[in-house]
Amino acid sequence: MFQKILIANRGEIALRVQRACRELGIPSVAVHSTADAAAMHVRLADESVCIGPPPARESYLNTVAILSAATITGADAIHPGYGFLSENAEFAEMVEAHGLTFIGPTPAHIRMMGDKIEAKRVMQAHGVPLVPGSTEAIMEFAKAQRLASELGYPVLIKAAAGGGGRGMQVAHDADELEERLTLARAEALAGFGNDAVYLEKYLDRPRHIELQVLADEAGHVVHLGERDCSLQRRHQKLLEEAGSPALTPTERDALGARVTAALASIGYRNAGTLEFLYQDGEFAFIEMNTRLQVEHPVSETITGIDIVREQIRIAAGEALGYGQDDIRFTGHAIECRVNAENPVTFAPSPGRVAAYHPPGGLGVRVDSALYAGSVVTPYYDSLVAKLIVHASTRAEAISRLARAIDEFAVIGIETTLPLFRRIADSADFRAGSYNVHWLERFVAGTA
Amino acid sequence: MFQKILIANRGEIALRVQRACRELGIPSVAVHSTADAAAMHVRLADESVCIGPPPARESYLNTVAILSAATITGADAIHPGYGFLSENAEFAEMVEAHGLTFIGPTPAHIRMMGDKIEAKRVMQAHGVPLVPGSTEAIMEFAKAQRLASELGYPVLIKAAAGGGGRGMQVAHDADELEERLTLARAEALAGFGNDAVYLEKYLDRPRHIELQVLADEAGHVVHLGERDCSLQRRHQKLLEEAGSPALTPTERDALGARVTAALASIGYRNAGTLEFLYQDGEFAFIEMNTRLQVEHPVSETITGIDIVREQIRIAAGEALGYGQDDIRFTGHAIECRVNAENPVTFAPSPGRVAAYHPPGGLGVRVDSALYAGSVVTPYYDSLVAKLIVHASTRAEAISRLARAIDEFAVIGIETTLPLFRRIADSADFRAGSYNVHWLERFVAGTA
Amino acid sequence: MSGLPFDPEAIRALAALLKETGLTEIEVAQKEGSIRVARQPPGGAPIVAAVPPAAATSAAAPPSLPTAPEAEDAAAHPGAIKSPMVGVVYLAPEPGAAPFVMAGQEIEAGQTLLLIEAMKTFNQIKAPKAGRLARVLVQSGTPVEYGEPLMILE
Amino acid sequence: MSGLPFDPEAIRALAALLKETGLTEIEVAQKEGSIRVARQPPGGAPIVAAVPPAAATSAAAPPSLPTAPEAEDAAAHPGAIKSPMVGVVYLAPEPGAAPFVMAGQEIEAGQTLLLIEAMKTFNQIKAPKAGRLARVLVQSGTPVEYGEPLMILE
Repeated sequence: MFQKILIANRGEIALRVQRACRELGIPSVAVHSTADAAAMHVRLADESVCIGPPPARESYLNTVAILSAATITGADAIHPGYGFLSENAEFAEMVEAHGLTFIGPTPAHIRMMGDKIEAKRVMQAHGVPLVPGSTEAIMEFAKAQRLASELGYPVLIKAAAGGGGRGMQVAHDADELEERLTLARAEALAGFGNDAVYLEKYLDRPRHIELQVLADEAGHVVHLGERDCSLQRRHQKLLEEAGSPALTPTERDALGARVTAALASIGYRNAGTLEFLYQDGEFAFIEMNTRLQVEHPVSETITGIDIVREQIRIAAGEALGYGQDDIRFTGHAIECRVNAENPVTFAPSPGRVAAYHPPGGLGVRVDSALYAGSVVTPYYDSLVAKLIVHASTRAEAISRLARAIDEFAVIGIETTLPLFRRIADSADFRAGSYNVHWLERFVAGTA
Repeated sequence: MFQKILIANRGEIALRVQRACRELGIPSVAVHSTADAAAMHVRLADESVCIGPPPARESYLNTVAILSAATITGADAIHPGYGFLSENAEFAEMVEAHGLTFIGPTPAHIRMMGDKIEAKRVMQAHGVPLVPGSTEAIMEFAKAQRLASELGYPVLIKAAAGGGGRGMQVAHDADELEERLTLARAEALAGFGNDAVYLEKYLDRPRHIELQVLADEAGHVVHLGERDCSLQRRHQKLLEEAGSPALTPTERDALGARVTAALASIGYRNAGTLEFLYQDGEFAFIEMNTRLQVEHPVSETITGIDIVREQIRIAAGEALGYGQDDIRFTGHAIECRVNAENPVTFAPSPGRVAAYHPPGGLGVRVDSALYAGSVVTPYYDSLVAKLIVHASTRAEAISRLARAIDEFAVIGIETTLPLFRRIADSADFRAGSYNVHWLERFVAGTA
Repeated sequence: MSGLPFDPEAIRALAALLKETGLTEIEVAQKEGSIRVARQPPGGAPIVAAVPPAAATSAAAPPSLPTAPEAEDAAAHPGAIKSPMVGVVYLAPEPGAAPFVMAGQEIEAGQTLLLIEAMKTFNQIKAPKAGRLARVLVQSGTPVEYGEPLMILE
Repeated sequence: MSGLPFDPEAIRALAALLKETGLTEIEVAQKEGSIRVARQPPGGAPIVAAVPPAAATSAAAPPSLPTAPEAEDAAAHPGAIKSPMVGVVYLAPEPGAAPFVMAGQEIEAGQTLLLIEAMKTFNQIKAPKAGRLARVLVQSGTPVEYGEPLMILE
């Protein structure tokens, strides 16, 4: 097992990893920018190193500073959290080149799945269903035109180096195609330094369903069930649940079997998530995230498996020690991403937290780096807390969510808690009848 | 289902019941003394009624005020929580006489189990093993002498109307017996208005193990497994865990089968707990509590069953809807009773809570009515928070407990958190090797 | 009215009450919002800001039996007759009858002021001293809490 | 209207009320939001609401790379040379050699003060201005954080 783990992240996820380290008895090192000197992940740290000024580029994305911090503190492993350097294959390589362990997949797998076209090819080759579309980069308009008319409009143009919904364009008909293609390539070049794009059939009312997997170095792969992450605004997930109200256990098991077999074939290791669109009873793979995800707690909640602990154990060479049949799904879990934003306009609301009182009681988990007196700076992501509830049934989980939100006091900054309170009361949400477009309409008052 | 529930209690348990009501969609009424006007259970209440001045006798034990409050607010059921009026058969009768529902067992069952001698007789008649001793009141010294020499010294003298460890005397040899007997009867008369006492063999190193049961009105009885509550100081429980580190699943199942059969025979309904001493592989029934217990969350945690919700459902005439085979025990849970006391001297520490920050993250539950700025008054029980952790194994639960205590900030009053931190680190506790005397020795530095 | 999003008079009144009662903090919460005023004792300890958790959740239901600002004022009045029990107030001995007492009236010590019904029992509330009945704060047939001001006897 | 996300007039009015009434704190909460104004009493202690959670847990391990009070003072010094990166400090060009500079010495702008090794690269840290080297705060071979004061140049 590791002697000391450096956590190359901030906010709630740095605290999440720190907790797992502490429970494993492994000292951990917090790194932080000058803006985060009084942040919770630093306050509660065993050790901390200031790695740079507020801009992430000069601190949390500063690979040299992070590796230096690991060296001077004697850390032998680095956990990247999510975001920042978590899906950066070069960073993972640098970590390994320095004789440290990167707590995550191999650089090769990060790279493979980072290229969204390559990821689709690999998954297709291993029997995972895809959204109909190109399995190679589309560089010429003529080719795009031919493929789009085969697929039928509307079509989606996506950046090969993109992911998470960034840099996407929809062409509703042939007339729009050239303009949208040009725009998408320009955005892809600006955003990812690579103008390769590809085409997919645009599904009009899909759900976003993803599958959490864990794989050890010996090739044992299990899945922890699905998460329904269809509640999105501008392609950003806001609320996730496990299981999906749209899926049967049989569908989950069938998808799980296919996915775990595919990952075993390619020798994947550590945690990962395969994202699918689901419509008309069909799954279509869209991308794989080779890291811990924000919404991992809902899977932990229904399976009782501590995913971060497992990531660390796997990276240290330990075996999973259980098979798919040992994993039981109990009850229903819902996570809300509480952002420091106005709940109506979504304008960021940085500031000083005058008072903070999280909800408690049965079936309530809060992952947050807030405390009374803490400051939400304007430099980073607006996620300030995750509220996760668990209950025997989905209806009870929603009731619990509503009462927990009513107890949750964050004074001094605006948060999206009131939006989640409204969602918990909405008939569509209670019925589980929503797709990836629902939340935009709900927010606009047209759902 | 009920239209409105009055919660005849205060502190964390009033909040606990309020949460269950809210999640069931039932409005609830908080009652409070003038000392608790700003208490959390009042602040978060749908409705609140001030029922009297600070002394519990004039407020939380004031049956007329509580029934008046129920009448003027239109409540149709009363949940008594624990302590106060929760095991008062006369109160339960008054509630029913007013056409309201008492959320708990029948007055007859409360009365039956309130007489500790009668409780033992009933349990013995239904095949539940007892501690060797008298099954009737001992009023004459000669009879006591005869029985004590049969049982062998030391013997325990207990008040028939007592319970929870109050009013007990140990006679170590024949010379002490008369003095102890006289003392016990005087204490019993002063404490409970009844000088009936009985004798039991004194076990030298028992564990305190209790079984949580639920029974519906149709006579379905299930148990939610055992709790090990051996960590006690002056007969007051401080830390409870489920399951017991000393019990095998087979032992649990066997005891559970015997107990649920006995309760089905006597027609018991609602929640209840049977307390046993366990030594040398043998269980010995000592008493039954006909109410919700402080430590109920550990059973909720390992079974996923919301005991307070079940109490309300059962009182409303609903069926359990599941059998013993549907109840699964998952992982291990530990609860610490955080008291507002000096962690070394146990001197009470009332005062104003300047800052409050409960721990969060995976597997951590906090039930507390504290908030930043709240005042712990000297009038009531010193319990201010319950910290409950859950993990796959007992070792992981202890690690989680330690890290959660390290995160738990209660500034302005002293609490017993540092004691629990020391317990979590102790070799005996980690090994699970303790009995009811261990904590006293640990506190004294001789464990 | 000032057009300000709060009532300056209310704050002045609360400030006067603070001074009068020697309190260091008063918080009044109602459906429309809450006001909190605090005054640090000269040379005293720092005031730590306590923000009620419920304040964050406008979704939370308002407490019933709300204490109106008027009642808050009255409760602090030295001549306030406060309810010694939870129950229902009756100002007259029976429906339709004349009330025991009326505002403006001179009252003798021991005179019955009203009845409070608790558990089918009618309890006479008597004047603790002689004086003029300045105000009647409750209506016949309405519920009262323990400590709630009923009348002002000056 | 000001377009600000609050009403400056309201705050001014509350501030005036604070002064007028001698209060130290007023908080007004409404559906639309809340305003809290506070004024420190003359000679009083600061009003601080936030207590760091870590303060409660004496059991928590102390952070390594501790910032000593001395270093805190030094960081605030206008002549502090702060580390531009995480790494290991070397005061001399090689083991056993004389240090680049010593306390008390007059320094020229651009003169090399020390080296910081980060990822096997040695980075020269140069004097930003001329002056007298008042203090050397770090020892050769020890790690430094970003922003940590290294030397004081007066």
